[in-house]
Amino acid sequence: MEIIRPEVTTPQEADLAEGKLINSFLETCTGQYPDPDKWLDEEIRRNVLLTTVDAAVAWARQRSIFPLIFGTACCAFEMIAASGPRFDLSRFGMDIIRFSPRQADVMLITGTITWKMATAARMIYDQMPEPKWVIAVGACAISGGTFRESYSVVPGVNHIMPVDVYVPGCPPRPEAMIHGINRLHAKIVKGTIDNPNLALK
Amino acid sequence: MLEIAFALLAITAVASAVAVIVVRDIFRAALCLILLFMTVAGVYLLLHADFLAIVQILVYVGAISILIIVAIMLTRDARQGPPLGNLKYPAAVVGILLLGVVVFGIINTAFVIPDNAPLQETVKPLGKALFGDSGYLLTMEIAVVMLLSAILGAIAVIREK
Amino acid sequence: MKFERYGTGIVKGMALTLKHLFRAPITVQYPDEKLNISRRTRGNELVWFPEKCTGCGTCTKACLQGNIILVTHRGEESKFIVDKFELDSGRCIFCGLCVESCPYNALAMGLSYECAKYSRKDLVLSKERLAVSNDHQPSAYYRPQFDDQLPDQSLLLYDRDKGGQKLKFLPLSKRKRGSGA
Amino acid sequence: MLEQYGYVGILLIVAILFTITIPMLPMLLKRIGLIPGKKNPTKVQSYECGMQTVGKTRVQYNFRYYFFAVLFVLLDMLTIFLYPWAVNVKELGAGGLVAVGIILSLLTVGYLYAWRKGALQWK
Amino acid sequence: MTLLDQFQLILKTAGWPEWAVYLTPAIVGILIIIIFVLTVVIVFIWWERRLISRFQIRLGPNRCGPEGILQPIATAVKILLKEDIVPEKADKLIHFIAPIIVFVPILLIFAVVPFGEGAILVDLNVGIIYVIAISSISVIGIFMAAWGSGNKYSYISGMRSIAQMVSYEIPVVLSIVGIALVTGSFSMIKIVEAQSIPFILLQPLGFLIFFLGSLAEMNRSPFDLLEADSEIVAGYHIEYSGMKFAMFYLGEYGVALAYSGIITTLFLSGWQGPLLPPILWFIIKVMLVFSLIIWMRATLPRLRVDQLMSFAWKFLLPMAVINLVVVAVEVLVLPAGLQWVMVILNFGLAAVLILLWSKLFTLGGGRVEV
Amino acid sequence: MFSVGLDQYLILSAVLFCIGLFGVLTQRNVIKVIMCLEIMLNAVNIALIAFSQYITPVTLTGQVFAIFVMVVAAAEVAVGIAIIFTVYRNRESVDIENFNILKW
Amino acid sequence: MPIKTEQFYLNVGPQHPSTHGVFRLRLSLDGEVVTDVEPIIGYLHRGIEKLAESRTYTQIIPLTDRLDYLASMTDNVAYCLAVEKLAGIKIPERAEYIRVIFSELMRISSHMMAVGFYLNDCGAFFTPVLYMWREREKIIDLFDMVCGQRLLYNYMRVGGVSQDVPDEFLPAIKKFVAEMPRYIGEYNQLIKQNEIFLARSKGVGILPKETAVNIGASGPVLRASGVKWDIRKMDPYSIYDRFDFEVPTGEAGDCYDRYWVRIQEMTQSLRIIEQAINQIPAKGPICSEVPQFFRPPPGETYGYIEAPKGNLGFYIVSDGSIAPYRLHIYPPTLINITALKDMMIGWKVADLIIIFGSMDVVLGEIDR
Ligand code: SF4
Ligand code: SF4
Ligand code: SF4
Repeated sequence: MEIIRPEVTTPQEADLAEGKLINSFLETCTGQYPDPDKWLDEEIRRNVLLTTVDAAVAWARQRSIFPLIFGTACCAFEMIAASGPRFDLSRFGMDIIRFSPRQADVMLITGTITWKMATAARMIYDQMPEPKWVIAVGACAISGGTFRESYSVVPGVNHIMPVDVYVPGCPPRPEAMIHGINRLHAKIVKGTIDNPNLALK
Repeated sequence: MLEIAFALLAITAVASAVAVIVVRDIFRAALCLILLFMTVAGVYLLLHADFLAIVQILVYVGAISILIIVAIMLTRDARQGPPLGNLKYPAAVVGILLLGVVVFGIINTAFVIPDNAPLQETVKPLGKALFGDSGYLLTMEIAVVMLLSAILGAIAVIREK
Repeated sequence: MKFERYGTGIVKGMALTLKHLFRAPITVQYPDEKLNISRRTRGNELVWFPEKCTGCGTCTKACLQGNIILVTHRGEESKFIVDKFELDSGRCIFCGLCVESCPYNALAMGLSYECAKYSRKDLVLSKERLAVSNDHQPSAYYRPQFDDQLPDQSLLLYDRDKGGQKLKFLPLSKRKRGSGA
Repeated sequence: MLEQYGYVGILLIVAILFTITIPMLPMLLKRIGLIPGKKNPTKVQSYECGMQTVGKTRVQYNFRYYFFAVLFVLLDMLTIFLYPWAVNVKELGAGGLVAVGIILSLLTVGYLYAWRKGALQWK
Repeated sequence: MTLLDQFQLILKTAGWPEWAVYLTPAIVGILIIIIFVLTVVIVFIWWERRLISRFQIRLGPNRCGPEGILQPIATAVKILLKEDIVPEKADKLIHFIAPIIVFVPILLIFAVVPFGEGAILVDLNVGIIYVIAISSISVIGIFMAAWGSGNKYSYISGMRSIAQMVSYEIPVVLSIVGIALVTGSFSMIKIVEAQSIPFILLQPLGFLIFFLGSLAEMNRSPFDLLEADSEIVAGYHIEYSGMKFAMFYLGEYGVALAYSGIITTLFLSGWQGPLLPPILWFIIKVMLVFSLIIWMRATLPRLRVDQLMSFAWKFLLPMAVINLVVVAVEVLVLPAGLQWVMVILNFGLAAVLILLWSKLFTLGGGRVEV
Repeated sequence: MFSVGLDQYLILSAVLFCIGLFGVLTQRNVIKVIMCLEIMLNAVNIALIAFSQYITPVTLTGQVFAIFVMVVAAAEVAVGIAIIFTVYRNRESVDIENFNILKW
Repeated sequence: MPIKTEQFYLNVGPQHPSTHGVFRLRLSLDGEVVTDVEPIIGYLHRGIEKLAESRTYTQIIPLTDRLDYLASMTDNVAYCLAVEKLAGIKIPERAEYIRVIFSELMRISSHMMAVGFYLNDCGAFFTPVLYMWREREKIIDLFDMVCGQRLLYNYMRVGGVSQDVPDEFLPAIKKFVAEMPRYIGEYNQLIKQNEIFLARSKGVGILPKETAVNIGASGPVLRASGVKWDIRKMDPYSIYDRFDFEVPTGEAGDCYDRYWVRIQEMTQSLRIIEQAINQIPAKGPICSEVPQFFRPPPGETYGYIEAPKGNLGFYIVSDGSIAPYRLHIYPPTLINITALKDMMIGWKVADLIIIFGSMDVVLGEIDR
């Protein structure tokens, strides 16, 4: 579903509009986005001519990821720990943390997404330029975790956006996060220049 | 070469000057004005006035246009300027008449043009002209005093009471 | 705000950062070097000992979100036979309450943390996946009996030994491992 | 001298060509389908922490430092006089120094006046 | 005699037509400059990321090529193939041309940076003023980006860009005049040749002022208000994606390179140095200056916009004026051979002035009654 | 191909001047009026420098004058905009109509 | 007369680098000056209080972890104390000491994050955070050693703690306590006298003493305003009366004081830990007998402690079943941020960020 935020001029109108939006969003997001895992078995049909180019591009995409840390709760701190001095995500070229979605490649959903936040999350996801990937980190992002029964929590971000890699844990260790990112690297490498985001195939 | 450069600069200058007047969005008009300033700097260069060209960019592009942008930001409903006033046609007539007279004058005057080679460096001679004994010192001081009074005046006028 | 310190504060700070420039980085190059994780790690998978489990179901009750799905039927001698023992590791918060509650020591926390998956389905761990095996080892969380089989945790506190030598982080394969229970 | 500025002109042209190609390139690549992505209404909304923008964006801005802007223009103008003097300082000698001294003292007067009037104090 | 002139001479003796004699060296020189700039910018990006990581006791990018040197290239390729978004609120034309306006002046600056002995595109008489003039165009570009994006954060950032420019240009200009007093010329080559003693020793105060001013010009910490991450997310380029963002990103390092080069030229005696070839000396000094900038970025918090302006207007400007007057008197009074006296005098002066002025001025600012 | 001489520069200057004049007379937004004034001053400067180049190439009289014109321009803009702010504060408008009556 | 300006609304948050999670502020700006602030919370409302009503007393402990996730151990302690008070359970001596040690370690780690991110908000490019993160990693290693998790520990149990500390724990923490003062000195050297930092934080965001008391602020925020109030001293719970420590206070109540109080509290916590290590009984039970599905007698109770962020309370109503009838959490940061509006109005956007940073909020606790 597309998040269309209407033009408003006063905060009151904005709040009303937000409430309406959240409710309609809640109603529309019932199904799950399917996990695009077919590519795992499929031999990717690479264009013969473009193979090396594909490889080079995939390498570049894999090696230079600007993450958008969508950190809402506890997991975000393990994410920061992963980019901290001890585990240092920047080794993978991920040290340019972008908070503007316009420049990011990977959205790292770290933390609980409530329905109130879901519209913002989806909007930011939409605002990211292609190719983009999503990593759901932590039980809350994957499935709602321990708050799944709660009335206000999204039962898994795959209800509101397609997810490429799931990193279980509550919170996952920084190593686990790096492992998840490496899995994403492995996925990106399989992409081709014109179809980088196998997720959306 | 020179001709092409001059033609390019002249056309850009005139076009951007017209654009300043025609473009409704005042910020874009200001940008056109900046373009005009830069082309004028280019014209100065063609006239071997390199120091003045740089000063032109420094003062007009770097300072005056900033001030104009500040003014645009500070004032409301200035974004989309109002249409041209009702003086449109008289003004056009006046403008064209004046243009005709001046151009006629220019073409019919035979300027005495000495054939000295243009100066290779203008900063030093300018300094000598301004500060030397030849006599612009007083003018310059007056200009500076004027600037000072402009500072004081501006401060006095805009001070929030 | 006066500049009473004439910039000496800034200089001091910069001296400190400069000092750090010449300190060794504390980074563990994770996929190549691995930290020895804590012996009591609550890793991201549970370890289930099929032969010890009686199918009593205490663990499912202890779990705060009903995360363990246990299906049993009665076999001979009215013993429970576990048909299905499933854990949704995408939901589990690895709190360890189930492990603590298991009266027969048939459940333990795992050591593994490299569990990222490409699809949600893969996160649901079946009985076979949970069962203890050579590369699916329990940690000593609430199971002190496994303590001795696990290597010492590498602590950042002891990052350097006396001689200033950087402590080696052993690759996982080279670590001392127990053979399981 | 014109040759020198000719070089600058050529550099300008090359630079403009070069910089225009950079944003044009992705457009081209997009045309031939190498860059994925299509427009959708959410994507083109402006980013404001994932929330909606309330009210106008390009509002009249309370530019509290317009005072500085005015001062800046005037002082910038004063410094113009310093350049021709600076390269001639030895030739002009004490006379030039006095002239510049007058400029600078006038500048100081204006500056001090501005300071006293609280113009440099940004509340 | 620059290398370019020599090249022209060679071509002329080879009997090339006149326009070719004029154009070929220019084009070759420009291409060399652009390639050099892009290469050094790539090295700069890598160097900054590695060095800042080391300041922060971590490792930094090291997976991409040997020691991660290919990292910027990977970034470039990736960004090239990234979707480009123009928000609907944007002024599309301005949004498009803003990065160009930012980037072109940065390339233009390199026309007068002497990379080595004679390795300069043009040795303008007004060299250093040209740099100041040209780089003020960049500010307009930044403002256009901020305005054109139609984003509120970038709008604030645009205003800050004006505030910065308004405050830092005059002190910078005055410190340059101080140099011209000694050298008697604005030409970059003459300035380098005049530095038997590097001007950083001769005019420590001038160096301080110019350095701080150029930090503001480069939007580097502690004056990186324009893209203050923690306040206005990404500042003026918040709505830029794809290659346009890359241009801002490159431009940021390009301007860092340009200003490092200019600081090297003005204050660190440019390419001069014993033993090593000039170009190497130049690169070493540029790297040193840039490392200093990174070091500051790794340590210092950022100033608030009004504090920044007060600092410029109340601290740097009076200092610059006093420095200027003192240098002028010294140049007039002291005979040319006594430069070492000037060094000592100026160091003493700098110390005294900083101590005194620190007591005198306050940054001001604070709460506004609303 | 035409040749570029003094006449051409002067004509360019005259054209710009007249455009500026037209703008000054017709614009209703004061800021734009100031912008048009700047165009006129620039046109004058072109003429001055052209004269300087062609008539007095050694003494640079025209260039010196051009500098003074710039000084005047800067002062004019500064004061002009200061006045605009003051009027704006009271009238909340930048329409030239409000500047006709100079009693506020 | 100033120029009247148009309303300029700006959303800061929920997805913003320095709102420490998903806090949202809607600002009205006049230029860069903040004229009105509207804090909007609820973007992380997870319904913990409601969920707690359907979980047993033991199962709530993992939930309390997720309140203030930067100081989850103290949340555990607060909850367990409340339940113990309700059921009248005595806890063994050794467990008390372990609790104290961990609470204070948690305080150090939490303050470290607070200070680090505060400095980050001031614009120091991650360096202070990363330096502090190094020490925090050391603390986390200790936690990891004992409870097997790095962030959310789930270690306390009603009646004690879940497992005894391993043998290597005590030497490790001794080493930590011994070397930590040096690092605190380094932080001070890094930033405390930095002119820019002082200019940014001194006199900014003043919370006057009266306001602080009136809104019911607590923790370092209150103490920075000059009120010597610390539950560990005023109403010693657990075994805090056995330790000798001071309660650092500030004077002006500005951002700098809040920073400085936190740094000093880290030193005091170290002192407490040192004493606790010396006094801790060598062996002994660590948990009193509490059944797994434990039913406290019907009744209600309120237990509160001095958490790193202030006065953290749990109000529990029991109806005698295995789950509480009602659980209410009194989060310190929610109370503290009620003063935000007063503190922020009139400052600039940049100040607002650091004022918010100096409050040290954790959204998990505010929104619950
Ligand atoms: S998965 Fe666990 S650690 Fe992560 S946000 Fe949810 S509760 Fe917090
Ligand atoms: S509690 Fe233990 S024995 Fe009982 S079902 Fe669970 S794992 Fe099996
Ligand atoms: S670890 Fe916790 S959440 Fe996971 S199954 Fe066991 S009790 Fe349930």
